[in-house]
Amino acid sequence: MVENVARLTPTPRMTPFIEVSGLEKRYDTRNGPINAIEKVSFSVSKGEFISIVGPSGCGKSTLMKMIGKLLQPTSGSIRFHGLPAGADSPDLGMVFQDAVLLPWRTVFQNVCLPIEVMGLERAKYERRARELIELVGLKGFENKYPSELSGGMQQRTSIARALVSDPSLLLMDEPFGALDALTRETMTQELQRIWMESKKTVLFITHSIPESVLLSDRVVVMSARPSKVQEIIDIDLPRPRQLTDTTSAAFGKYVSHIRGLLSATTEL
Amino acid sequence: MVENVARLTPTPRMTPFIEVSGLEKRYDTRNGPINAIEKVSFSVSKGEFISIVGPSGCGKSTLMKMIGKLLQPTSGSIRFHGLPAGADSPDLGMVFQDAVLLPWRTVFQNVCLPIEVMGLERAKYERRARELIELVGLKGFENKYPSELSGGMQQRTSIARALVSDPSLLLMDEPFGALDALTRETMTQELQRIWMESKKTVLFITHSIPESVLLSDRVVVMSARPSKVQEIIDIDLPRPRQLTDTTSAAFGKYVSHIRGLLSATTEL
Amino acid sequence: QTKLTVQGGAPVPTYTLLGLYVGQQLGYFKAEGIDLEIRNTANASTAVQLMASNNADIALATVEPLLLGQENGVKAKAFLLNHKTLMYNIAVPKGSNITSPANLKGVKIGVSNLGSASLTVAKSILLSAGVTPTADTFVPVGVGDQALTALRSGKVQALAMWDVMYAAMERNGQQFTYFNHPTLGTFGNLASMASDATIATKQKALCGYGRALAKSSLFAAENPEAALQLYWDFNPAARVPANNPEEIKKAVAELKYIADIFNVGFGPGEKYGVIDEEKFKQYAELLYKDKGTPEKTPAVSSVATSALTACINEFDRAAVRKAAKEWKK
Amino acid sequence: MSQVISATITPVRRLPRFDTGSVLSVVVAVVLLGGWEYCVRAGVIPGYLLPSPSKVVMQLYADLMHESVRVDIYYTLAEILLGFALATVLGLLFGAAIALIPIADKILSPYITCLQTIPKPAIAPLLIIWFGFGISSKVVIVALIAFYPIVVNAVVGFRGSDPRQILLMRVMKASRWQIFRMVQLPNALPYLMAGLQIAMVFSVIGAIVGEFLGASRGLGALIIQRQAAMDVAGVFSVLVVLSTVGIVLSVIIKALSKKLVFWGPAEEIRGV
Amino acid sequence: MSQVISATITPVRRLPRFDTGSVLSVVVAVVLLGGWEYCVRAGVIPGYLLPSPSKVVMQLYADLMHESVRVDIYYTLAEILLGFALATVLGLLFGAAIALIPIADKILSPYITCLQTIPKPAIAPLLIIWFGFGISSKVVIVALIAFYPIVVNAVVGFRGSDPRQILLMRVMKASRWQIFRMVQLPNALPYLMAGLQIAMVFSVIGAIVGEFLGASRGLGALIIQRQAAMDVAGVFSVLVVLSTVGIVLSVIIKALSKKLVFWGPAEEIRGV
Ligand SMILES: Nc1ncnc2c1ncn2[C@@H]1O[C@H](COP(=O)(O)OP(=O)(O)OP(=O)(O)O)[C@@H](O)[C@H]1O
Ligand SMILES: Nc1ncnc2c1ncn2[C@@H]1O[C@H](COP(=O)(O)OP(=O)(O)OP(=O)(O)O)[C@@H](O)[C@H]1O
Ligand SMILES: [Mg+2]
Ligand SMILES: [Mg+2]
Repeated sequence: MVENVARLTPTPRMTPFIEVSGLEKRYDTRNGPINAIEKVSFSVSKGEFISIVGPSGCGKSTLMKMIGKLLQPTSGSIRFHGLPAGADSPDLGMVFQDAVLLPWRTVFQNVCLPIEVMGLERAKYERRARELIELVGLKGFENKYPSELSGGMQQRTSIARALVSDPSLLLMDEPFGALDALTRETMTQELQRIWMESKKTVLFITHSIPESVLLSDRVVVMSARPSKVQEIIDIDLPRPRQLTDTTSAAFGKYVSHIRGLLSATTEL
Repeated sequence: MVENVARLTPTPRMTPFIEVSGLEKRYDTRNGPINAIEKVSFSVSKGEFISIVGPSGCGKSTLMKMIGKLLQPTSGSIRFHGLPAGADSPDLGMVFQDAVLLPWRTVFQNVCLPIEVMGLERAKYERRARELIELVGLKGFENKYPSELSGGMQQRTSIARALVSDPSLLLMDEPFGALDALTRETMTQELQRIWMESKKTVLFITHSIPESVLLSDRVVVMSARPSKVQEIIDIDLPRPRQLTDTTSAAFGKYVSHIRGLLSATTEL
Repeated sequence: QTKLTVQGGAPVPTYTLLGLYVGQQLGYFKAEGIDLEIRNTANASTAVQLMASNNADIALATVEPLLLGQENGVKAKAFLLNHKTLMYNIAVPKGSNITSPANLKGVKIGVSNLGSASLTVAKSILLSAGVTPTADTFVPVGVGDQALTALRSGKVQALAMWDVMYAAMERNGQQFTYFNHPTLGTFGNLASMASDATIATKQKALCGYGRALAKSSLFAAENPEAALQLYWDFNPAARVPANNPEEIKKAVAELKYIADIFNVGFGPGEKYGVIDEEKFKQYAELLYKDKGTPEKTPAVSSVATSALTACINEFDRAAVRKAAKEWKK
Repeated sequence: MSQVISATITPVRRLPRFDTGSVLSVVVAVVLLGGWEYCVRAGVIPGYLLPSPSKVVMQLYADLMHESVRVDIYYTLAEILLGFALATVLGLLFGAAIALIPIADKILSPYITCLQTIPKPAIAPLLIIWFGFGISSKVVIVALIAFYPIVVNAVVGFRGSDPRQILLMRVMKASRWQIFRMVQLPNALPYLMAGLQIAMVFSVIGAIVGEFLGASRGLGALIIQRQAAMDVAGVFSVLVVLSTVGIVLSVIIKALSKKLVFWGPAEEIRGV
Repeated sequence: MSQVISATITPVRRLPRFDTGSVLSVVVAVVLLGGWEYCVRAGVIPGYLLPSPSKVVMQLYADLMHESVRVDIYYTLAEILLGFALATVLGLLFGAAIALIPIADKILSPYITCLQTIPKPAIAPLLIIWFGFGISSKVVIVALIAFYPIVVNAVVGFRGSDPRQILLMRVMKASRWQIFRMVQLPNALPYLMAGLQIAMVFSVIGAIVGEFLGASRGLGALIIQRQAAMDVAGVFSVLVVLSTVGIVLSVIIKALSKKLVFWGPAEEIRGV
């Protein structure tokens, strides 16, 4: 299929899957409006892995919510192409910036929420849920409630939940923000594996520039609020990428280019 | 004063300010207890900057809450030495893992909360509040409510709040977790400056190993749950430390040593 | 068996409906071919409303709502007066220095509420004694112990209530001197009423109802102790406080007082339940005058009928007296 | 095979003139009243049971023109407001005590429930002896009835704060009172306002119950008088006044609630 | 100049035998009852106003031995429970409608307030004609009174969900009903349970009010009869029964609430 090719030859210029054009978002607050997003246009091909980086408060979460149809743009449009007739938007998995777990459900029940809501086949998807819980390192915590979890454990639960329904579009808002170095490495590698195996389209917000380079076909760099797209960088590195690749010169060049765009000098 | 010397010669073996000994914490949950902390002992000198790193869910937040007297240990003790008679614990500033803002207060009002609660001198500390809001990059957002802020902006508000009362003990639980590279660099540098200027004792939880090395006198590395102290590493690097120092060989040695302890191979 | 529902004008079973309970227990209604259902409701107005709208066949209540409801289209008539006297009068504690209605000038009089017809009657008593009531003459004090409290605490010096209420207070040791209405004092304002439609279609049943009620009233007058037992059998809740001899003695005294009120028209040559049209007219005039619309006073013929008096009296009084005498538990 | 989310800024706000909600409300009201009028006129329901709306309106007009009825309205309104105020103060005090002092919960809760379940008419003599025949006994009855919803909601509200916010306050060594005032009180506001709304409406009933026990003034006394006189239109006219009082007062509470709980979550969703 | 936070595991749990709260409760009760008994015996309060507790207890014992009183208790209890159940169902339905359908709010709210402010005795004939004389009209009156607290709390509760949780559901393209059932209903539970607790206690009053409008059975009827007979001890005996019913029912609701809202925030703080 075309998507498989996309993975080997990054940034294919096919008919776009998601087309964001002239998107603007203004929030009306008690004391005046906030222009979160000034004018943003870009497009995403089917099966692409796109990272979004940008300063805190530049509108990344806002953009993702609009793509997930959770928020109405002030102007501009978001188009989905190539969807089967009748579907109102692609099937979606989303990791919010904060975990957003239902406190009356255990870890397992939270992960299984999409199965219940979407009416998926129980036996098959519950097996998948257990696998994912193990993958995110929460084996043994299936029956704990969110208030009994650490911050990172909550975030991992929400990652498992986003993946359980095997969605074709995955929106992830700083999914690995609260994870330690080792867990983060593992999760990054697993995400890459899952993406490569299942032809998902992924939009991935992160503050870690190496992470964005490691995972993405393209990195969208946004400028400070009211934000625009500053640059879109094709990451022309072979797949699958290993953690050891991060020390390569080519990798370093991408990282320092993006870092420069964000005026950062190091990676803490 | 002794503390100033401490900054130039790291890990001074003076009479400890905080002494954690044989600390254990077991949470009782609906389905059985969770042993969060097995046995932790270490001590902190006055004016020291200590980082705590460890895998997600190993009990870092739990430890910090116990030191902040917000949680009762199951066994073991936490002693504070050298406090003025009558004081029940040192004056404290705390950044929680999640921002914990009061939704009915604006950014400014949230930052000023400790001033009100502690009955500090209005004029002086409100000026300080405004300075801190500017420092964390929230100028112009003073009158916004928490629900009108991005995730990173909420976290920055809570950092300003922890600093406003100029506390002598600062407990920070992943304060920079939701910040982009540039903001994170700035905040790190500012925190170092504030610490050096004001002789605070700082306990700092982070998932970023370079960050812990850059900031700390000592780094406490915790093992996975039920956790113990795996190793305490003296960071013997001159102060003040610059971002450019992170590229030095000495710095790199510390980073990869800690990384090795946590079995991580890279820093994403 | 004809089904008849009678709507009492009190929220719970009370002595006011004594005749119904006694007749029910003795099978008098059954003997007339009547399957009687006794219901309670908050007050006389509601009872009349339910009866007039044919949600009950008979209302056994005071006649004021019947008279005043004519304006609103109530089409019903009293066909049987159950009471010996006008139940409303003024009472002062025995030994009070108020010895005649003329002494009531400036006295505060407790009424159950300002809507009670006892107020209208009391006003009329005062006026006929030459006392003009003022705005604060009548004080709403509720009923029962609440009213007694008001009297004993000196909040009011007299009460304008009704017989059953006084009986309860007397039982509790309060003795009264009563001032009756000079002209209407002997008008029994508790009546059995039915809608015009019911009167037209169920005449036979109404006659039977009247006869049974007459027989029970006579029975109660002849043997109050038996009536009390029958009432307790019907309504065990009423017996509860009376589980010691002292209480029982008081209860018998109270019932004697009540039974006497219903002992109307059983003298030689008298007829039970006769409707005195002249008094009826005067009472209606009194009410409408007090309301401020005397011109709307309904004609007696539209609120009362004597058509059933004859058939109601067709029973053997001696047999009832004999049964009362010989009654055994 | 393609679908769009888009929007353009619409500078002109939709005029409220054709607000469907309001229009529908009016339609429903007209249909209800019309049906009622018809039923009465056609004799489906006799006039002495249910007066026709037109008759009620005429009576209402006459009543409002009548000095004495206006005094009754003020009188009852005074009872409602004073009793409600008393209930609010006591309800908040007891609610806070029960929520925050574990021993107070154990000791007070049964008495409060007990007090609440006692039908006021049953203890009318005591109430009258203690509080007199005038307005004060009615105010007490209103307060007794309105108290409970406030206490219950206050207890749940005060207890329902986010524990992290309380930890935050403890870090600053906040006093018990500061924690209460700065965290628990604002957090409890949605509950408190709901409690006040329930209490407000029950205050209206409470005032009438109080007057039923014996009053020479007020709408409750008026109802009894008119009911005894079989003046159904008169009774309904008073009911309309009462309902209007209740609706107006509860709308005020609702508006106040919206103003006070301005940070509520509902807004964000609405924008979505 | 040094201070310690420490703890050791205490394997033996403190026995509840010397629970200060319970002991204090009993002490308070004894003092109250003793004082009351003294006041009555010493003639501070006349016996025809307030019977002495000992007399009430004796009467209570006699009552409970009495078949007919036990039937009255069952009768009133049935009214309370049926009316409460009806109010719960209707309250949740209307609450959900008002909270979730903006038009329903506008159209229904005024009628609900209006219904609530009408004193039931004023429309007694209509209630009786529509719902009959038996238990059903009492059940309706209980439901009418208990309905309001449930609706108000349900509306606030259903509206109060974390908007992020609703966004989460929308991501999964959850239906309106799924969002309601899986997010809004559990979130509203603390409100609903508070509403039910208020409603439960008002149900007790409601049953008595209903019986006051006309009943030959039930505790309300018994109160009126005894009041008319000026049997104060008898009245108080019924009040004790009523209060006990109220307290037991509200304790049940509280326990249920604790069980249902198990994830509540209160627990975490207690551990602190
Ligand atoms: N609900 C809201 N109401 C008003 N303003 C909002 C709201 N949500 C976000 N904003 C504003 O929109 C801007 C962008 O917010 P957004 O959350 O999209 O930023 P972000 O890029 O995700 O930042 P971060 O990296 O800190 O999470 C911010 O300035 C914020 O103040
Ligand atoms: N309130 C609680 N009740 C029960 N268990 C808890 C509670 N809080 C934390 N735990 C458990 O204690 C352990 C340590 O949690 P803690 O939050 O201290 O971890 P952490 O090191 O801060 O992790 P992270 O880096 O993910 O924030 C976890 O296994 C967690 O499940
Ligand atoms: Mg964000
Ligand atoms: Mg943590």
